[in-house]
Amino acid sequence: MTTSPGATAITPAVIAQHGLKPEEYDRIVAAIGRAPNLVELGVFSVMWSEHCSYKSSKKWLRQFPTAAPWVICGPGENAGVIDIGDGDAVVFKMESHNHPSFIEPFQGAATGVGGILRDVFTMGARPIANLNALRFGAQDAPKMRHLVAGVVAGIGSYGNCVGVPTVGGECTFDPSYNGNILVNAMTVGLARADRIFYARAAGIGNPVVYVGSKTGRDGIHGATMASAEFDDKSEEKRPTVQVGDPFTEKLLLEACIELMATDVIVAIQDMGAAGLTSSSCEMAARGGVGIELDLSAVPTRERAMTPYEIMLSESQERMLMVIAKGREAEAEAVFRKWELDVAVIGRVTDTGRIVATFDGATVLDLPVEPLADKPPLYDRPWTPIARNRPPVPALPETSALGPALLALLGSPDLSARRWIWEQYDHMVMADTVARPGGDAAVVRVHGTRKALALSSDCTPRYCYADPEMGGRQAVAECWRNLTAVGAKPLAITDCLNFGSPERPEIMGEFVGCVTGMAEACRALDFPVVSGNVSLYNETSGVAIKPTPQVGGVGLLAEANRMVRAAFRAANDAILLVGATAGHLGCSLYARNLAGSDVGQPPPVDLAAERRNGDFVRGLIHARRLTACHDIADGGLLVALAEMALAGDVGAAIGTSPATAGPAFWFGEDQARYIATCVPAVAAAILAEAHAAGVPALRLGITGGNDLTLDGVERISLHDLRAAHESWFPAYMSALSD
Amino acid sequence: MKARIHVTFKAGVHDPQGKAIANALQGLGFSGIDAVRQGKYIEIDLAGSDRAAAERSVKDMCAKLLANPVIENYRVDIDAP
Amino acid sequence: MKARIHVTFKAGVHDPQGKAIANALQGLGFSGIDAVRQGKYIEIDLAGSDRAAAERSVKDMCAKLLANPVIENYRVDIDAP
Amino acid sequence: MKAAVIVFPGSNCDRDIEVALRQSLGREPQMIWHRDTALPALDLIVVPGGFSYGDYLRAGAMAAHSPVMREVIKRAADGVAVLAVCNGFQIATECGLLPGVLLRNKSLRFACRDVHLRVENPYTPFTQQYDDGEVVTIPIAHHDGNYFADDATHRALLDHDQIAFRYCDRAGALTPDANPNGSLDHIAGVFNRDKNVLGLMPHPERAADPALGGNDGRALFDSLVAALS
Ligand SMILES: Nc1ncnc2c1ncn2[C@@H]1O[C@H](COP(=O)(O)OP(=O)(O)O)[C@@H](O)[C@H]1O
Ligand SMILES: [Mg+2]
Repeated sequence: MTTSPGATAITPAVIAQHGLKPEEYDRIVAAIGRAPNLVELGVFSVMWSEHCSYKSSKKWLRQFPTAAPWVICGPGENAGVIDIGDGDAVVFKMESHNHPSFIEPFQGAATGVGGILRDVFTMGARPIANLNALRFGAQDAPKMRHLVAGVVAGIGSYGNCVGVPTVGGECTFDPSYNGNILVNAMTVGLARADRIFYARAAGIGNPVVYVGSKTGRDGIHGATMASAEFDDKSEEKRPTVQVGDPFTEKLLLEACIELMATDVIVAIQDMGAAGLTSSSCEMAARGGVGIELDLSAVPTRERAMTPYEIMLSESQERMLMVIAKGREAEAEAVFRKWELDVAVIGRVTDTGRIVATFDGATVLDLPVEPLADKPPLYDRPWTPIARNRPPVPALPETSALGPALLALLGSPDLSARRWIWEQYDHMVMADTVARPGGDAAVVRVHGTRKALALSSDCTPRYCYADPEMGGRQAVAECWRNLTAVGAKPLAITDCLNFGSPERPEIMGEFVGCVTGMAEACRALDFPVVSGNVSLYNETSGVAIKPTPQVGGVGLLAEANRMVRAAFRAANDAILLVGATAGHLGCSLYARNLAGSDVGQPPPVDLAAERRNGDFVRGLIHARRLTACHDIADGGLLVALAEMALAGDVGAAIGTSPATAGPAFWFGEDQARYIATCVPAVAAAILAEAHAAGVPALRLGITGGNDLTLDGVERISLHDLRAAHESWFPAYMSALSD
Repeated sequence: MKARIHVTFKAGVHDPQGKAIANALQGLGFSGIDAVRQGKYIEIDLAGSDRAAAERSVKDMCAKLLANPVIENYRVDIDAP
Repeated sequence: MKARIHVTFKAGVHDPQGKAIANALQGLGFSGIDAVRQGKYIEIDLAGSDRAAAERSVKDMCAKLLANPVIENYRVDIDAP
Repeated sequence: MKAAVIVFPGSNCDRDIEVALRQSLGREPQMIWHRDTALPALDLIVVPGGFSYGDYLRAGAMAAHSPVMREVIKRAADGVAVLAVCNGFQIATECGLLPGVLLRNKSLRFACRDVHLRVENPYTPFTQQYDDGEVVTIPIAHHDGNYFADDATHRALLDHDQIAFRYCDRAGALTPDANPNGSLDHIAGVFNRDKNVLGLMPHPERAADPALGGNDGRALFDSLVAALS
């Protein structure tokens, strides 16, 4: 698609190639009062793509609570911003890079990290942590090892090189992702609350400055690709995949932060999906102004690039900014110091139009408002989801908990992820006080007593079985993970990964999940401050499981009050906080026995969630706990084993007739924690729990080299460790395709 | 037999390493450098003596493992045994 | 002019990438692979038309930056302009 | 003691080592941008970790040929102490300040984790606060830490007590499992012959604060302050 405006007739085929429906085209013509030329059509197609316009999702996203006294900036900017006191602010966001990662796992994942880092530092924040949520297909699906290896290496290579620690994330395997893996990346940054930079162009006549890598023919139509369903031929179509350049990103980061210490920058936005088009249109729209660009001034990497290509290129590591008139030299000096390409490519106007010239001729002249603020919005038909799931089958009465536990800990979804996170530099910046492998990661706010707790969560099998409950659970689990280290959960970002919104049942999943998330956010005072929607995650009509990924940030006012999941010493009392009904529906235990997910997911009682969590956090604050871990996938016994392995300290657990049986040990009831304390305070804690309406009971005592159940069943830590640690390396060592 | 394989980025694919090398060479005082591209060079020693079969097999290796056709081209040369 | 540079490990230097490629190829079912070595291939576009001067200059680039003489050999070929 | 940290485009452990040095030294080390080649009077120069120039081509190669490294080499020849950590070690071998070379890890994967090190020579300004044979725990984070030298170089390292640290297990034994990257003879760090230059792959600056999970790196900075003040 390389041509000059006017040279290509805008036929129905050309319109369709741009992913625009005939009605959408009519709308364009109506909005601008004439037929667009090809450049203009390209600009509309990316701005009105699902990725940029949220045309199918916006209606439902309005349900999210987005305000709280500590929210400085909610959705609508490059990233969300929250206040953590003392003039400090946290800036964070999550984004998907699913399709590129399936086609070229290393570069696709790497550039995903690059993109989300830019979203955060464009707001004036220094990135201090990365997380990533990965969903792969079945372990034996074609190419899956290759995808795992490439994605993990790509994420590591980018974050490690830029020097931002990758401190957490998720990784699970499920056949619904066989043809459509998910790579969601999250960045958390730190800024001064009064030094946040926004993408709102202002100041008529101010120069528009381009900085970063030169523009090539990368990923043209990438944003449209992210909104188009995969089919088996898409590998042959070979859309250009971008190659990441983390070194230039690091220079860009340092240069922007250096320039942001002055008052030269008026507005700034990264050139992400849809590159120069979306950055210029969105900056103009937010500022209520116009922008005039001279595309001949854009630094290009390749010969004979057309205006169409320059406007739509998705070359990485580029930023667009509006700077104060007369301050060009200062900006240029900083960018030259960091050896970056820089050029003044336009200026702010009062026309409300985006106008581009090339070699003196006008190649594009459009009103900003319909582009950025008036995309078509759809109220897509949707059907409420009520899956008729087979109930949990009658499970064999068994007293052999040990073998079941070993099998679970050695399964793809519960095995240790060390193979992944050891490839990420999780310690650079020297503030990571809780490394990967526990609940939330904890990163100090440099030079203060404060720390941030970070976690990324979602349980797609719950979301598939019952979208609304699954949506609630994703938020609740994230909140619980932050609570389990002692942090006060403050806000979330999200990445909503679904199949095609043009299918009512997928829309039903979407609506259900968003509704459940919104309920949980409201009940837990945990607003949504940023996020991303990724639709059309399906191949040949097979959609992924609904995956509304949640990324949460919590605050520890005093980092040294944090607790870890590891049993700290022998002779601590082990307490179970939260009610256990023994819910085996959708549990990993039942899946292991039944061979697939069965039954309905555990109910999420948001009031209990909040009561139990607040109680546990209070204990941690008061330094009354020695360890704490939330109970999630795999249930109570898996959580106990994880604590024992992390601390290399065993435990003796007593059961009673009421607690015996797999439902108690492997059920995935929500709102639960395991906590340890010195024995002297156990009784008082239980009494206080009782008084606060928080179910709690004493399970046993730490110590020894085994997990002992009832004095009968004895599972050695050695065996548990072998099961837990061996699956991932063994799986990856068979890398052959 | 020896197979010599060159794996290079397709035209138009951004090559940050090549660009960095060009900058570094300029910094060292070398002039007249228009562009630098970096690729991989792989040598494989193969048993057997059927050159055509070897070429087929090595091309298959390239397609399956050694190159990613989304962004890379490859060239295979087989030395006479 | 175009300079084509091959940078390869000296004999005796362990080449873990080459070995990993050999293993992976075997895992994919390719047989008859005796050894794999991985090196770098660099192309430089040069201004000017003095071939001998270009060769001298590129060899100097190799000695100064492109190869590490402790472990690597290099070979320079200059295409006719 | 006057200390400085050289900052290259792509360095990313410069602040971490600044914090660790400040803690032992009681004041700020000077941060020197790589273009500032007129170095002030110094007792210690640190070449920090990170990915100078993206580690493109070969880790450390481009920084090794930068003008500031020529100055560092001159100072080292005059006896100024040089501490080269991780990418700094790669730069130091590339520019000939230290013998050998750092190849890709044997696993071919980046490795970030705690490792055990055995102190092999405590009679230097860098290591005098450690005991001979002491086992310390310090993290690594690298893709190219597989130390290699030819036989003659290796023999010379042994003959002149130039091996600073070896990768070992908890008990100090040089078991294969304890070697995280395939390094020759378990070498994690080496001195030059005069013992005023130390290069090591592990990051002592990440183990100089108990809150980060270990404090075993602190003695290295304390040693330098005691020896050079
Ligand atoms: N699922 C969501 N929940 C909340 N906010 C969202 C969601 N999806 C998108 N947003 C917000 O909409 C805005 C536009 O998002 P996006 O286009 O992904 O940003 P960018 O252009 O920086 O990639 C952002 O402010 C983002 O935080
Ligand atoms: Mg953005």
